Amino acid sequence: MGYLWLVIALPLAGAVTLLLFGKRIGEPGAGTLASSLVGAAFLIALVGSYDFITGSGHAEVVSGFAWIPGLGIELALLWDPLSSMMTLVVTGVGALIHVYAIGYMHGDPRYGRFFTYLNLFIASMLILVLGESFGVLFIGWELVGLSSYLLISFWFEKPSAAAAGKKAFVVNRIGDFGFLIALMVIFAEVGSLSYGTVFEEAAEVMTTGTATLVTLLLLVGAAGKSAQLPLYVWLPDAMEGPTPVSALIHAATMVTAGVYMVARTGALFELAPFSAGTVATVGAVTALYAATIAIGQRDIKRVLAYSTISQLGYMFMGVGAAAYVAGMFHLVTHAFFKALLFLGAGSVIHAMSGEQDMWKMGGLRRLMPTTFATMVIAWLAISGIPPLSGFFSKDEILAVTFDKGGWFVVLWVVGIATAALTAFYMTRLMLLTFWGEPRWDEGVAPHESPRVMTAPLIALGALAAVGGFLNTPFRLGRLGAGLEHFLEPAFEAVEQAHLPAAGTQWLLALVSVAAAVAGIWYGWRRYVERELPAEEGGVWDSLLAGYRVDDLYGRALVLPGKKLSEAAAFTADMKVVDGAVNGVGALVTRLAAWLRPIQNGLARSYGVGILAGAVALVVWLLASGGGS
Amino acid sequence: MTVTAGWYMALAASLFTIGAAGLLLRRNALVMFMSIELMLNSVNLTFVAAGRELGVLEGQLSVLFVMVVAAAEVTVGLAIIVAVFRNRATASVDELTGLRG
Amino acid sequence: MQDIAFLPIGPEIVLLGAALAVLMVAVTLDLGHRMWAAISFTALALAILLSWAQWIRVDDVGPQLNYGGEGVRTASMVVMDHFSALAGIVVFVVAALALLGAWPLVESLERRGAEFVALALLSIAGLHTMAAANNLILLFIGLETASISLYVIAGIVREQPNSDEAAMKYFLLGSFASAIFLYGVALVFAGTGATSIYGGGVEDFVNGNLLNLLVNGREGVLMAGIALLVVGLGFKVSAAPFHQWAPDVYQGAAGGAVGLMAAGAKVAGFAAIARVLAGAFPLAVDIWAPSVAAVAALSVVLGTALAIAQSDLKRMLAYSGVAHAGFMLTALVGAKAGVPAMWFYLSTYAFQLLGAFTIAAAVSGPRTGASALDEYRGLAARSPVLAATMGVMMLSLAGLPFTAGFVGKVGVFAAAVEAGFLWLAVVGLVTAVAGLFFYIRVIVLMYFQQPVLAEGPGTATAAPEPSDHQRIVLGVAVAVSIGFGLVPWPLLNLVQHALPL
Amino acid sequence: MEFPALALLVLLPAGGAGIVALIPERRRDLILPVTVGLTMLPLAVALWILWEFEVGNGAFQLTERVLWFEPLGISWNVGVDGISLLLVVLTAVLFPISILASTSITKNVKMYMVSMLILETGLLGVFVALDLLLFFVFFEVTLIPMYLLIGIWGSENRVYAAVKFVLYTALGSALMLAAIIWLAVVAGPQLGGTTFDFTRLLDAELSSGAQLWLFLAFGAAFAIKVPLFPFHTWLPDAHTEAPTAGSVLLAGVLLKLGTYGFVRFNLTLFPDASVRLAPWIAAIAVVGIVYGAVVAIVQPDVKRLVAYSSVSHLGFIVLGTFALTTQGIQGGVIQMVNHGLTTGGLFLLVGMIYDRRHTREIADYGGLARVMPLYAGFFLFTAFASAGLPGLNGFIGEFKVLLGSYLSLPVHAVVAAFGVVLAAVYLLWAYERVFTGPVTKEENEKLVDLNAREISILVPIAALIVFLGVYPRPALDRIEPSVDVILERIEAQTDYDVPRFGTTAEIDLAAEGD
Repeated sequence: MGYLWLVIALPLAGAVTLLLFGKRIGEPGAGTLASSLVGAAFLIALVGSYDFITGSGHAEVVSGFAWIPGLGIELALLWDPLSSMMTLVVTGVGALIHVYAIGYMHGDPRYGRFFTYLNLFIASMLILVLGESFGVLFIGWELVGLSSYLLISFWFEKPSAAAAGKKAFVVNRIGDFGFLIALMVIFAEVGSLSYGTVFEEAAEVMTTGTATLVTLLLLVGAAGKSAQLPLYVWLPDAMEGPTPVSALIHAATMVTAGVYMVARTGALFELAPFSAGTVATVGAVTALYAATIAIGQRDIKRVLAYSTISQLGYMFMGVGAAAYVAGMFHLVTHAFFKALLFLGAGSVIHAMSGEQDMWKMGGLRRLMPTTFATMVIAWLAISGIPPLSGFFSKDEILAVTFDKGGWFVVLWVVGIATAALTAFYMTRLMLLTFWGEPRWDEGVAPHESPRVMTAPLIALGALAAVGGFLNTPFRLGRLGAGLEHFLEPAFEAVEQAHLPAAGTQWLLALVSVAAAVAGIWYGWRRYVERELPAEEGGVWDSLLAGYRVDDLYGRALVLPGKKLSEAAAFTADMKVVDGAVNGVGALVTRLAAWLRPIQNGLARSYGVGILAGAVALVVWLLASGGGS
Repeated sequence: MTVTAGWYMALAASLFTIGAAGLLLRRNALVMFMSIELMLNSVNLTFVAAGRELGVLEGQLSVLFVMVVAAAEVTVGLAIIVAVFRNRATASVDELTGLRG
Repeated sequence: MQDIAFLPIGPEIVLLGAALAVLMVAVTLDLGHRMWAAISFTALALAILLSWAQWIRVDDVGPQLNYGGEGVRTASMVVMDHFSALAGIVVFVVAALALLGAWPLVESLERRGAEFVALALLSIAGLHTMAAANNLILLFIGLETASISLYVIAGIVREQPNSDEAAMKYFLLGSFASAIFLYGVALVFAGTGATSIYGGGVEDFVNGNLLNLLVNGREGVLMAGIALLVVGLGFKVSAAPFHQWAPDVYQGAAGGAVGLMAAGAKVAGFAAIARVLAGAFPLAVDIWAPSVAAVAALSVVLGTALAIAQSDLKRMLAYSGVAHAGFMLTALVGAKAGVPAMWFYLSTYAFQLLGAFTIAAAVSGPRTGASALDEYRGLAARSPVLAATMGVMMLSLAGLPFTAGFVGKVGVFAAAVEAGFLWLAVVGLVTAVAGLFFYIRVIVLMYFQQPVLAEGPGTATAAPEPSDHQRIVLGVAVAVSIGFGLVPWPLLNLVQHALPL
Repeated sequence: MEFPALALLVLLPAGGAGIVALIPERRRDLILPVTVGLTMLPLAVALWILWEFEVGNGAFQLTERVLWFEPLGISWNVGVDGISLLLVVLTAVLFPISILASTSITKNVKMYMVSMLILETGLLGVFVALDLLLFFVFFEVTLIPMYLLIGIWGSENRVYAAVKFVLYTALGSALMLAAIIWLAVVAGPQLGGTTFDFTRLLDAELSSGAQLWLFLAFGAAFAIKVPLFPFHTWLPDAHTEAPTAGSVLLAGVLLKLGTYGFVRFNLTLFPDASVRLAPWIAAIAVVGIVYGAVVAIVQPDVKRLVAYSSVSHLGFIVLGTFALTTQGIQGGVIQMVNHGLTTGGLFLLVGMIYDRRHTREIADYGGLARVMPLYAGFFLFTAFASAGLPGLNGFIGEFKVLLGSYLSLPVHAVVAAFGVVLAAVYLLWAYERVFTGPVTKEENEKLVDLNAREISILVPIAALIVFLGVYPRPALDRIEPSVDVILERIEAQTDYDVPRFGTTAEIDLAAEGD
C-alpha cells in the first residue's frame, strides 16, 4: 500500500505547483490541474478500497519516516475501512467541488491561488483522516485549519472576510487547546501517540477518570472543528468564503473531522461512558439550537451554515451513542446533500450576481432548472423524506439513540424536534428562493450556471438521492447493510450500539417521517403565499442574530480580553514592571545626587572625613586586634 | 610619681589631637598649616619618647628626618598660601569652594 | 661598615640627578625644552633599565636589603625584591608616558617648564621610594617627596582660575594625611620598637621572631598605628572616605599634569599599601582585612555613585578612581595572595587612567582644568581617533571582556573570594555594573549624539587632534588595555612573582 | 592535534573584522559584499562541523584544549555537543542573512560591519566555550557590538534602549561572574587546583546550599538574557530601536545565550538546585508565556509585538528545559533554533517594510496583501511558523515542550498550552490589520513588492522552516544523546527520577479536579 502516499502527495504537489506557477498556468489550467489531481487521488483511493468493499481487506499501517523521534511520532498512515471511507468522501466530493469551482471562480484575479489553497486543503484533510497517530491527526487538524483560514479570507480585501478567517482559526485554536491537552495526557499515560499502541494499552493504563478527562478534552477539540456548542460561532461567519469553500470545507469534509475523531477514538470513549453521553448531549442540543437559528436566517448560505451545525449535531449524537456506523453514515450522506445544497446555493448566488439575501430572490425555478431540480433532491434528502439518503442515515441515528434508553430517549425527542425544524427551514429556503414572485434587485438577470458547475450538481444530486442505500437500516440482506459491513473491521474492537428490533424501527421511522412531513407542510403553507410573512422584530431579530451569541462572546470574552491585554501592556508592563526597572535606575541617580552635597568644596570638611575615617579605623582595629 | 614614657606619649597624642582640631576648626590657611606642624611635632615627641623607652636609636633618628621633611613642606606650603592670597586677597580656606560637587 | 649596594637605589639616584641637572641646565643655559626632554627621558629610560636589572638580579640572587648587617637594624632602608622592581618598572613607564603626555603643557609653560620637569622627576623618585622602602620613615620621606612636588605641580598653571584652589586643598589635606601617616609610623614604632619592615623590623616582630619584652601588651598601639598607616596611604590612593580631595584637585589642576598626579600616585600608593599590609603585617591579616574590606566597599559604592552624577570628565574620572581604588583594595583583603591581582589591576589601570586624562588634555587643552562632558558630544564625528581611544579607555575602565580591565576585575574578585570575602566581590561586581552607566555615557555622548553647534558654554565644535606626544601615550594606553585584555598571560605570569618579600 | 575547527570558527569573524576595517573609505561600496563573503567562511566551517559531528554521541566533540594560565586554570577549552551544534549553525546562517538585510545602513558602514563581525565572534564563542571564564568573556563580548548597533544605527529612542540593554544584561552577568569565581574557588581544592574547566567542575561536590546560590546567580544572568518575566522589559525597547539586523540577531541568537546557559550550566553544574527550583522557574516561564502573549496582542508597534511574542516563545524553551524530561529539554533546544528562524524571519520582514515606509505602527498599514502579495505571503508563512503550525518548525519544539513538560509539571503545561491559542490571536490579528482589508493609506498604494535580494534573504529561512518542520529528525537525533547525558547526570546526582509514562494520573486528576 505504499502508493497510498500518492493520495496525499498528488494534491500536495498540486498545491506546491500552483503556489509557484499558478499565475503562469492561469485559467482554467490551474483549476483543471487541481481537479484532475484530486480526481486521481480519488481513483487511487478507490483502488485501495477494493479489498474492503469485497470484504477481504484488512487494516494496514503504511509507514513513512520518523517525524518526531522523541515523541515516537512516525509519519505513518493507517489504511482501514474508516479512513478509506473518509478518503473516498474527501476526494470524491472534493473532486466534484473542484470541478464546480473551475466555473465558479471564473474571472477571479487570484484564480490560481484559489486552487492552490483548495489542493492544500485536500492534502491536509487526507493527512488528518489517514494518519496513524494522534500526532499526524493533529498535523492534519491544524493544516485544515490553516487552509480554512486562507480560504475563508480568500477575498481579504473585504474586512469581514479577513475577520471571519481569523475568527475561524482562533476559535478552532481554542478547541485545539483541549485537543492538545488531551494529547499531553495520552502521551503521559501511554508514552506514545500511535493509535495502535494507545487503543491497545488505554484499557490497561487509564483509569475511568483519566479516560473521561482525555475524551472530554478531545470533545473540546472536536467541538471546535465541528462547530458544536459552544464553539460553533465561527462557522456562520465562515460563509464569507467563496461558496465552493463553504461546500467543501464547511459542509462536506473539514467540519466532520470532529465526528471522525470521535469515531476513531471510540476505544477511548468506550472507557468513558460519561464522555460519550456528553458527546451525544452536546450533539443533540447543538442540533436543536442551530436548527432554531436556521429558521430565522435571511442569507441563503447562513441558513445552510446553521443547518450544517445542526446536522453535525446529529452526527455527534450518533457517535456519542456509540453508533459509529450510523454517525459515519450520516457523515457520508450529509456530505452529498449538504455539498449539493451549497453548490446549488452557489449556483443561485452566481446567477444573482452575488446576492445572498433570500428576500431578494424568488421565482428562480424556471430560470435555473438543473439547479432547482438537484436542490429539490437535496431538500427532501436533508428533510428526511424516504427513500432519499438523509432519511436513512438520520433515521438510523435516531433509532439507535432511542434504543439506548434512559437519557438517550430525551435526546431522541430532541432529534425528532430537530427533524421537524429542519424540514421547515429547508422548505422555507426552497420556497423563498425558487417559488413565488421575483424580488430581485435591479439589473440582476438570473441564468442557469455553465455546465462545469451543473455537472457536479447532477452528480451530487444522484448521490444524495441514492446514497441512503449504502446502509439501509432495515437490513435487507447483505446489500442493505453495506456500509456496516464495510466499516465492521474498523470498529470490531469497540462495542457498538444496536439497532432496535424491526418493529420498533418501523415505528420510529414513522415518527421521524411524520415530523419531516409536518415541517414541510407548515413551511409550504407559510411561504407559498404571494405575501411573505414579515418575520421582523422580537423573536425573529433574535434568531436572525443567532441569539446574539456573537455579541455575548464579544462582551464577555473578547472585550474583557482586550481590556486585560491593554491593562497588562500599558499599565502592568510599562508602569509596574518597566517602572520598577527604571525606578532602580532613577534611585541610583537620586542617590548620587543626594550624595553630591557631601563634596561641598570645603577643605576643612574633607578633613573631617579623613579624621572620621581614621578614628573609625583605629577603633575597629583596636576592637578586633588590640585586646589581648 | 615618675614621668614615664607613657605620659609623653599621652601628651603627644593630645598635641596631635589639638593639631587636628586646629586644622579642622580654623579657616585661615596659615593657622591650619601651623596646626599641621603641631601634629608633626607631636609625632616627633612620640618618636623620641618611644625610642628612649625602648632603648633604640631609630626614634631619635626618625625625628631628624621628619624635621627636614617638615621644613620642605613649609616652603612649599607657604608658597601656595601666598599664591592663593595674591589671587584672592584672602587666606581663608572656606572661600576656596570653586571646585565641588 | 659594609659596602652600600647601589643597584637598589640606582633609579632614585639617576632621577634625582636628572632633576638637579634639569634645574641647573635651565638656570645656566637657555637650551629649551628639548634639552630637558633629553635629560629627563634618558633618566627615566635608565631608571626603567635599572628596575629591570633589579628584577634580573633578584632572579639570580634573591631579594636583598640594600644594606644588611647583623645587629644593625636601622641600616637597611631599601629592599630590592621583585615587588619593588616591578613597582619601579610600572612607575617609571607610567611616569615617562605621563611626562610625555604632559609635554604640551611643559612647552606652554615656557621657561617654567623646567620647574615642572624637575618637580616631576623628583616626585617620580619619591614614588618609587615608597615602593622600595624597607623603612617606614623612608616610606614617609618618599611619600612626602612625591607629594610636595605634586602639590606644586597641581598649581603650576597659575593663570588657571581654580588651580591655586586645587593646590591649596591638595597641600592642606595631603599634609594632614601625611601627618596621620607619620603618627602611624610612630605608633608602630612604639608598638614594636622598629621602623623598618624586614631584617629585624616589624615583620619579624609580628611573626613572633623578634621578642621585645618592652613592648609586650602594646598590641593596641600597634593596631592604632596600622590603622593610621592605612589612612595615610588610603589618602594617596583616594580610597573613601579619604578621597574627597581627588575630584577637586583633578578638576582644578592643569589637564596635562593630572595624568602624572593621578596615575603615578595611584601606583606608588598601592605599592606602599601592599608593602605595608601584605609585606609588614601579613600575619595580622585577619585583623585588618575586614576593615580594609569595609574601606574597599565604601570606596566602590561611593565612588561609583558620585561618578554617576558628574558632568565633568576629569571629576568623573576622579570618582571612578575612588571606585577603582576600592577594587584594588578588594584584592588586598587576601594579603599576599591578592598582591598579584592588585598588580595586574594597578599596572593596567594606570595606563587607562593616563590615557583618559591625556584625551581630556587633548580635548580641553593641556592648561585647562575643567573638561566638561558636553565637550565630548559627537566627538566621534569630529575626532574619530580620540573618540575611539576614549571608547577603549572607557570600556577597559568599565571592565568589559577583551580589555585589561576585565582581566583585572576578575583577578581582584577572585582574590577576594579566595580570601573569603564573597560579599565584597558581589558588592564590587554589582557596583561595576552601575559604573558601566557613566563609562557608557561617555560613549553615548561621543558616538550616539551630535555635537551642539550653537555657540555658548558647554558646546563644542572644534575637532581636537592629539599632539604627537599624546599620540604615543594613547597608543601605549590602547595597546596595554587591549593587548593585556586579549593576551593577559605574560603580565599575569609576571605579577605572580611580584610578591613583597 | 586535530584540525582546530572551532578555533577557526570563532576567530574567522574577528579576522574578518580586521579585513573590513582595512577597506579604504573610498571603496565603501565593497564593504557590504566583502562582509557577506567573510561571513560565508564561518558558515562553511560551521557546515563542516555539522558534517563531522558524530550522530548518537552525547559527549563533546571536536574539543580543543590549550592551557593558558596555569595558576587560575584558565584555558582555551572548546567543543560542541548536540545542544550547541545547531546553535552554532544557526548563528553562522543568520549572519550573512542579517548583513544582506543591512543595505539600508548608510552611516558609518565600516564600523557597522566590524561590530557585526565581532558580535559573531562573541556569539560563536559562547556556544563552543567549555571554560566558564571563556564562556563569560564571550557572553560579555556580545554586549558592546550590540550596544553600538542599537545606539548608533537604531531609531529615535535608541540611546535609552541601548543603555538599558547594556546595564540590565550586565547586571545579570555580574552576579554570574561572582558565581563563576566562587565556584572555581570552592571547587578548586577538590579538583586539585583552581580551574574554570566546565567538564572538570562537573566533578565538584557542592553542598545543597551552595548549589542554590550558584544556581540563582547563574540564573540571574540567564533569566535576564532570555528574558524571563519579569526581567523582560529591556527586550521590547532593544528590539524596537535596533536596526533590522540587530533585531534579527538579538532574537535569533542573543536571547538563546540565556536559554543555552540554563541547559548547559545550570542543569549540569547544579543538579540538586535544578531539581529543587525547576517547578518555580518553570512557573515563571509559564507566566511569561501567557503574559508575553497577552501583552503582545495590543501592541501598536509591529516590532514590539514580535518582541513580546519572543518573551512568550522563550518561555516555552525555559519550561521545556526545567521540565527535566528528555522530551522537554529536547523541545527546548530545538525550539531555540526554531525561534531563531521564525522570529528572525519576522524581524527581517518587518525591516523590509520599515525600509519602505519608515514606520512600525500597525495603524499606518492596512491592505498590504493586495499591494505586496509576495511579502504578505512570506509574512503569513512565518507568522504561522511562529504560531506553531504543524509541518513548520515552530510546532516541533512547542509540541515536544508541552508533551514533555506535562510528564513532570502537568499544571504548568496546561497553562502553557494556552499560549498557543494566544499566539494565533496576536499574530493573526496583526496580520489582519496590516495586510487585509482595503488599502486605507495613500502612501501604501505605491509600495513595491519584494525584490530579488530580499527574496534571496527570505528563501533560505523559509526553506529551513519547512525542512525542520517536516523532517526534524536529523536535528533531534543530534540533540537527543546530549540531552540524555544531562538527564542521566541529574538522575545520578540527585534522587530525582524522570517521570515514567502512566505515573501522572493522580497528579493530573488532582490538578484538573476531575
